[in-house]
Amino acid sequence: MSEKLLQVEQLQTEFTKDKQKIRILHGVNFHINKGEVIGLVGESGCGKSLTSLSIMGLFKGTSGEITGGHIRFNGQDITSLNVNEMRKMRGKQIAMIFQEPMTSLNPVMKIGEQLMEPIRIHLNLNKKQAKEHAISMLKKVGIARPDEVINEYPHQLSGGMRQRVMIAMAMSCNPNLLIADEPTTALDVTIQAQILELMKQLQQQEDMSILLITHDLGIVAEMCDRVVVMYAGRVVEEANVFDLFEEPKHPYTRGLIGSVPKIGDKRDKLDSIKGNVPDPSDMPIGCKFAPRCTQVMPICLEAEPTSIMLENDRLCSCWLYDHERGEMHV
Amino acid sequence: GDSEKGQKGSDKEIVIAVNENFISMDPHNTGDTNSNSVQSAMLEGLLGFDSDGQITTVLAEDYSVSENALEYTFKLNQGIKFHDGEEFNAEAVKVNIERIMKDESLRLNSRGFNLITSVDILGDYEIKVTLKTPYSAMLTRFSVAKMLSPKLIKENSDDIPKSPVGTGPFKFVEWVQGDHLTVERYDDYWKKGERVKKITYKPVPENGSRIAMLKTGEASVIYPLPAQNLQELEGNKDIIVSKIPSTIARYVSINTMKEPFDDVRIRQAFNYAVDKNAYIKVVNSGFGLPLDSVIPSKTLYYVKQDVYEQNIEKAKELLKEAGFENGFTAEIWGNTNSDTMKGMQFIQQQLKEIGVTVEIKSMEEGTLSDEIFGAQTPEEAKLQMWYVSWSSYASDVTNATKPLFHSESIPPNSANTAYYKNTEVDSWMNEANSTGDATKQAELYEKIQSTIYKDAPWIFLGVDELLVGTRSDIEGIYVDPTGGINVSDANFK
Amino acid sequence: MFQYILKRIIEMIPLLLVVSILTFLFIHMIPGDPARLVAGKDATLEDVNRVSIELGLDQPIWKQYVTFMGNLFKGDLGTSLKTGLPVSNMFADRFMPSIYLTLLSMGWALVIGLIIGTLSAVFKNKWPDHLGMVTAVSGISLPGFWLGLILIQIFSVQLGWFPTGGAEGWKSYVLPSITLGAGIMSMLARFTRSSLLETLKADFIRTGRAKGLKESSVLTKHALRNSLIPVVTIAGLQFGFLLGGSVVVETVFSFPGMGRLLIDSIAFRDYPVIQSALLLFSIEFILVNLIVDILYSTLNPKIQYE
Amino acid sequence: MSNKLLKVTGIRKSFEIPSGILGKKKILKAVNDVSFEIMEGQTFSLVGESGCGKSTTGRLVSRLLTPSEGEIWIDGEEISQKKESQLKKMRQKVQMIFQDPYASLNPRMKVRDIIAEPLLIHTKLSKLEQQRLVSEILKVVGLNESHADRYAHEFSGGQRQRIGIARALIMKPRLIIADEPVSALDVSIQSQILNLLKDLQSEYNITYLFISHDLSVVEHISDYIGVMYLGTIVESGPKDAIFSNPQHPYTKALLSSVPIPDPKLRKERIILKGDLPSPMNPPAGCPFHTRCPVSMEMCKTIVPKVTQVALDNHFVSCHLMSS
Amino acid sequence: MEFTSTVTEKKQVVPKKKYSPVREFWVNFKHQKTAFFASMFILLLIIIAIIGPSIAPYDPYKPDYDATLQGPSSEHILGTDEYGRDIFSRILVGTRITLSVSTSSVLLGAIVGTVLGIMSGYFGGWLDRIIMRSSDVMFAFPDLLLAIAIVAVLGPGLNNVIIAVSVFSVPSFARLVRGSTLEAKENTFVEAAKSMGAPHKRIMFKHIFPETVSSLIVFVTMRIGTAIIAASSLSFLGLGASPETPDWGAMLSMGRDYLGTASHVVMMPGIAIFLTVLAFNLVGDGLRDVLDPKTKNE
Ligand SMILES: Nc1ncnc2c1ncn2[C@@H]1O[C@H](COP(=O)(O)OP(=O)(O)OP(=O)(O)O)[C@@H](O)[C@H]1O
Ligand SMILES: Nc1ncnc2c1ncn2[C@@H]1O[C@H](COP(=O)(O)OP(=O)(O)OP(=O)(O)O)[C@@H](O)[C@H]1O
Ligand SMILES: [Mg+2]
Ligand SMILES: [Mg+2]
Repeated sequence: MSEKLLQVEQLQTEFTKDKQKIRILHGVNFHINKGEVIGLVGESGCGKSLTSLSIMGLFKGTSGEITGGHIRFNGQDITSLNVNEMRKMRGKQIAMIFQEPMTSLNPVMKIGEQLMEPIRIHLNLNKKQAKEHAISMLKKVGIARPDEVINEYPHQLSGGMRQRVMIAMAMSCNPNLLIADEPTTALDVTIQAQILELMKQLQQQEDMSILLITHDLGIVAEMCDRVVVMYAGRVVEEANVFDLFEEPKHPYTRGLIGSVPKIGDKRDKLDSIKGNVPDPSDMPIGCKFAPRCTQVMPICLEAEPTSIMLENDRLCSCWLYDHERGEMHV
Repeated sequence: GDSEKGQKGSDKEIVIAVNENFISMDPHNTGDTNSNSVQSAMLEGLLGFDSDGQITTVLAEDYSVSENALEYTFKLNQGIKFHDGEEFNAEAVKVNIERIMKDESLRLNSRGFNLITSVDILGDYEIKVTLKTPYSAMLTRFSVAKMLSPKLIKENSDDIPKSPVGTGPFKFVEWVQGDHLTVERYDDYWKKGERVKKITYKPVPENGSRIAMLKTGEASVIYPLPAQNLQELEGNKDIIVSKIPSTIARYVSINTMKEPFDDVRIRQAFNYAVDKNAYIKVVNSGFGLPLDSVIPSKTLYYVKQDVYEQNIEKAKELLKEAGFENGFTAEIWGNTNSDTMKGMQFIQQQLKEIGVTVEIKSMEEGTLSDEIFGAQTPEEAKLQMWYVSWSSYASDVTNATKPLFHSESIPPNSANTAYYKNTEVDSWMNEANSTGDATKQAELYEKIQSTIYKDAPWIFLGVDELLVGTRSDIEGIYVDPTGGINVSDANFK
Repeated sequence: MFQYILKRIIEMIPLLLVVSILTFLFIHMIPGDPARLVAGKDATLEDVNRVSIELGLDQPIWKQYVTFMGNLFKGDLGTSLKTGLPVSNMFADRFMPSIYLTLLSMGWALVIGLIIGTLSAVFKNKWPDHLGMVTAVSGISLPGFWLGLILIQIFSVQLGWFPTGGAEGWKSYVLPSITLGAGIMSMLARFTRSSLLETLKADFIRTGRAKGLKESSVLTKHALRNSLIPVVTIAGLQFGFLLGGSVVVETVFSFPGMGRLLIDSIAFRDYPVIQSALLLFSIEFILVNLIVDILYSTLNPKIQYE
Repeated sequence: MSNKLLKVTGIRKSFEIPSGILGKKKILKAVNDVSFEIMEGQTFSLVGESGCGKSTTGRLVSRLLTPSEGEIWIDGEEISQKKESQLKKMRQKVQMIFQDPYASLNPRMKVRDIIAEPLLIHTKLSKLEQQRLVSEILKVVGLNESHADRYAHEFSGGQRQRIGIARALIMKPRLIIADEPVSALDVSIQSQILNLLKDLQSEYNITYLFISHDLSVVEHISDYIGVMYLGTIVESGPKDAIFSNPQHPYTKALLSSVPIPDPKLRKERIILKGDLPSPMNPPAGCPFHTRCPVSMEMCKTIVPKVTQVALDNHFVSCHLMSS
Repeated sequence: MEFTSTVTEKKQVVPKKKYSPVREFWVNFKHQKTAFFASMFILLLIIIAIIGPSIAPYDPYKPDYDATLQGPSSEHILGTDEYGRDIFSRILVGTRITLSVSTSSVLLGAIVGTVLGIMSGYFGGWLDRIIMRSSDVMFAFPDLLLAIAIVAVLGPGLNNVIIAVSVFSVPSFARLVRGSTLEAKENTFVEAAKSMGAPHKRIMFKHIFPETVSSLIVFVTMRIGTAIIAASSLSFLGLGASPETPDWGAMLSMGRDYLGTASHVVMMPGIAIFLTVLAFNLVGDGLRDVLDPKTKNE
């Protein structure tokens, strides 16, 4: 097995509301190897973005905090870093692309200025060098007239261009890990295809690791090496991308894959997972998916399953596979 | 000029802070005390006022009035030069008097002068003025009308309101609108004496700020010194406070033609209801004298009357006799000045004691003036009571009575807002005006005062005492009863 | 940009014409007869009538207006009824001090208001926020004369640092501008706070942090600039208060400004002065709004003008 | 049942874009000669990239905008130039579902009031009566009574979109214009909503104008499809024809861009170059030629004509076809 | 036609306790501690406004010329004024007029200004231009001149004070609200309402107005202080309450001359005004959070 770049171990993250702590992440475990593209999927609200924010340590302005577990980056526990050390890490070693390209850029600042900020901080370049670097980054992400674009404002760019700027910004300091939180949700299919293509290229050129967060299984299938499926703040399944689509183990994963309309699919009605993601402050006892599960068993309503290692290094938390539980549960 | 007239004195400058902006430096067109004060540093008249407000000679060496009170002859002082080098002589006087007579734009001070039929130069330094009809206040008018350089009048009359040229102890330097006006010692002044080098007059409307300036020494003299702040200066050895009885009468005029005020008992009851000492204490912070006649005590021919001492019982009785045992509701008007507001509230409180409910209606000046003078006949008048003050030159008893009590002065014609009409009083006033005989006038004014005081067309309240604050290193500055500041001998000790 | 500004300035002309007619009618309509006020209480009816003719007040109102405007186009603002001085002369010494005072007050109020507002937003519901609130509320509810006199007591009488009044040298501007700016500072602080609280929720703030920016840079470079638009609006609004509301300050600090002149002139119904001052204020106001609009588009590049 | 419920012929809409401070206005042709028709009870979908004019078309049909040219017939009535006051009746028949379930619900109103709003505007029903209808409709869209007293932000995206659908349904409309009703939603929720829309259609015979950029969704729900590019419909036809026999290079690129949820089917795609050209200065000739992988010389100058591909109403505007 | 359920949910969300809107508001508001205490203070003021005259230890109008300008003492806890009237009693009795005039004038100004501002922003075009240019002119117009005109046209009376003070504040409110309206009308839910056929009135007031509330609240609460002072200066012009009325602003202004020697005369009403404005601001902040459904539980 290749070298582990990032290890997330038993990550717990909580928000405080009305003086009450609400736990959103309940012991999230996964790891990313060097040069690997990991997909993090799950329904809205299951904690995907929160996982990435926990890795980045970006809780300022919210009541969120990490209350348990470790995040190791290159072996170093980054949850114990102080504010300044963490700040130096951000943008340089771990960079992030946010869900909303439309609002994630400062509307009143020129593209160039925004792009040069991390370059100047982390690479210690002077203004002129930083500008050159910024232009070269824009070129790399396929922006046609970079020397003009740096003097434009975000609203003068199309959504696709903005997202490319975000990518250029994130990649500008050559991070080891790129966290891409739904980088294309806001984009059109044709632009989306361009962006994904671009990310793939860059990832291969720079030997970067990517944590790709999405709920679009199509993108996962296109891009990822390994997939982590989350539900209600827990990892419910983790597997190689081929295995996962070939034979999803967890009923939730199965439900997800079943609900995707596929071109050429003649079904009159799509499969769908009934109901909604439970409210974090009002979780069912037992397996959190049980109320929506088509294969629910009595035990599911009483106790929460733990992660079970199945064949091919896959992991799954479901009572259905309890009989396969070997020695090595995580 | 450093001959015997040579002026020495300190090279230091002083600042005098007053409460309002100066309006105009045209001495022939000025109605406000502060402008007058500043002008008096630069300009002089044939006659002037002494510290008691009575008439003395200034540029005139001597004067005489004919028996029939129509001819005024002046002998002038010689060797006096205006600040611009022009000589002061009979010709200069004539130019000045004719300006006042003829220039239509001088709307304020032409009074009296419009009665002049001829100005005759009797010699280089002697001049005679002849009137159409007698006017007993004419000497006062001559004191008020200050002399300007004839050159200025002839050649640069547009500059008069901005930068006058006279014969006074100080000459004009600059006037920054709204900020200050500076005058400088005139070294060729015709009277001897040591004076400061420069005087800067500053309008400082805020009482507290004026006091602060005096305390910090930014101002050497402040006038008026707000009485309510006097306490702040207690024990301050650097500051001297002087108190001057004024010619400012404070009163409430009562519309004697309006029911129920047409009943003298009601008006007297009002007078009995008011405690004059309390009035002075509360409204004037303890500085002032009861108004014990129709005119202030400093005014010519003043005779003290029997004061309506506060007597609630008597007041109630009078009301009862007049048929208002249970009181009634009345309205008092006044401007928006905070002193006026205070005064009106005081009246309200006092009349409440005798069961009269007073409604206070304070109005902005312009509106108030429209309300009062908009009434073309006494019947139209809505005015019931007016809280107001009146001030005239101590020497000018005519102005202290005629506009206020003569039936010809009933609004809109003039300020008889008591709508007081007494044919006897009218004829006494006319008679006093047309004689040059002082004893006769004194007699007539005694009758006028006692008659009106008994008729009580006013609630007689008080006479202000003026307060001046001076730094203790300054001398030679005094304030006269009309509030004019005299600086001709201003100097450091 | 230049053409736009030019267009706006040309647009002012008809607007000012309408304004001049309206104000002319308005001030002649309100009660109060300048002739009576000028002549004085003891004036006889005859005196008053004479003054009235002399001042041209017996003319029909449209004629008076035409005369006024005719003179205005010749650059002559007329002659004050009260002082007999040319109006331009009365304005000359007061106009610039008024402008300086206004700008100075606005300047410090903006800076301090922004600082207080920012600290309040950053430390929402902590002590700096509470302190900011108390300061802002004090600023708005303390009457100007009180603050002014207290400042004079402390800084002029006790410490002797600044003069009690006047308009000579920068020192004499300090206390009046503090007094005048206090209310504006308060408004600005409150609006900065609320606007910044909104901005701090925006996604691009998180982007800034994710780049590894210092918190202070995030705040100043990213958050503040995006919060300025409402602040600029309020600042523009407050100019009205500055222009008209400086009377108290001018009184307390015996400051030679336009505010008191206008108020005194109103008391005397000094029509030419009132009329000219109002036109001047209108011009100032329209210019301020133009500047606000230009600021909008520099602060927010999305805002463009037709 | 071949009643044409909606017929749109040759509508155009341009916006004046103030540009710069100099005052020259630019013209943006957002919709440029669009025609289509929908039979009652059927679904017509508009697909295309962001900014190609889909929403504008939808807003023209719902008369939130007034077309500068062209006719819009709804249920036999021409409404393209009617005044707001004359549209009230039409507004009862036509309802919209918006793209963004977050932004299209007033955050300060309770769900109950949001759903009842059309009733309040168009009917004189009593409060009680309104609430009864609200409760009913909530059940229809799969929410329950207890949801009615909450605010929109307390719901998940899917639930919010149900609220939007409930609001559109409560007037029992004939035509629903659904502007990207599922693109903001999770796959799991998306399938729920798509199923719901289909169920409602078969139950109440509702006609949909369905706007989307997601071809897999469109395939699932439509009867007919129109592919838009830069304000014009470049290809239109029955669903099967478009999917099995796409003619226009843009349609082909769109189809190939859709990521397929099967890692084994990773494929070479037609990746279009560049971004959508600015509609303010659209390219001359065929609007697609700047990005077209098979563009020819003539495409740069000559606007292609609409040609019929096969018998079954399949039209395309491309020089490859017409030549 | 009968609707039938086509999709059902297995797990029902546990319904929250159902409250009436007022009750719900109250429950949320109570969480805002500072705001809650501030509103208790305002409630206290309202109670004083109602019962003030009956609990005042002295007759607020009764002078005592032997005890003028006395500092706070056990007899007069806040001292006496220039007529020897008890300041504490005057503040108590003055609460009613001060509060009612200031709040109602600010509210009236806010209402008119808001309506104009919303119309201006919503309809745009010539209406916008007329309203905005008029407000420009109003800004340049000195309050005193307007006040004189109002006195002349309407005559004295408390209602007219309220009108005058509101007239002064209308342009500010109009501009403020117009700005927020321009932003708010771009919301999709506004378009949604249009598509439903909602009339302009409903769109403006049901959908756009709430979006402007948060800046309105800041402005309204700040304006209360300004209004108290403005109302008192109008009463000097003879427009409002007669000068003996224990209006806080008037007490403050009348006490001006005594600032140097008997500062309590100014200080006491000043503190009353300060506390009131502070309370309104704190409540405003709380209200803003509560009215925004997104933050009300924070
Ligand atoms: N600032 C916050 N305060 C309180 N709760 C929060 C906050 N941010 C997120 N949450 C909660 O945390 C949970 C997980 O949110 P998260 O953003 O990680 O979801 P996600 O999986 O990224 O969903 P999506 O696909 O919608 O982006 C949600 O229930 C959300 O309500
Ligand atoms: N009110 C408007 N004023 C000016 N331009 C507009 C307006 N509305 C839309 N446009 C422009 O018209 C073009 C078409 O917009 P439209 O919203 O119809 O696109 P769309 O296909 O719905 O895109 P999306 O998928 O992003 O919703 C775009 O370039 C857009 O910028
Ligand atoms: Mg997310
Ligand atoms: Mg759209």
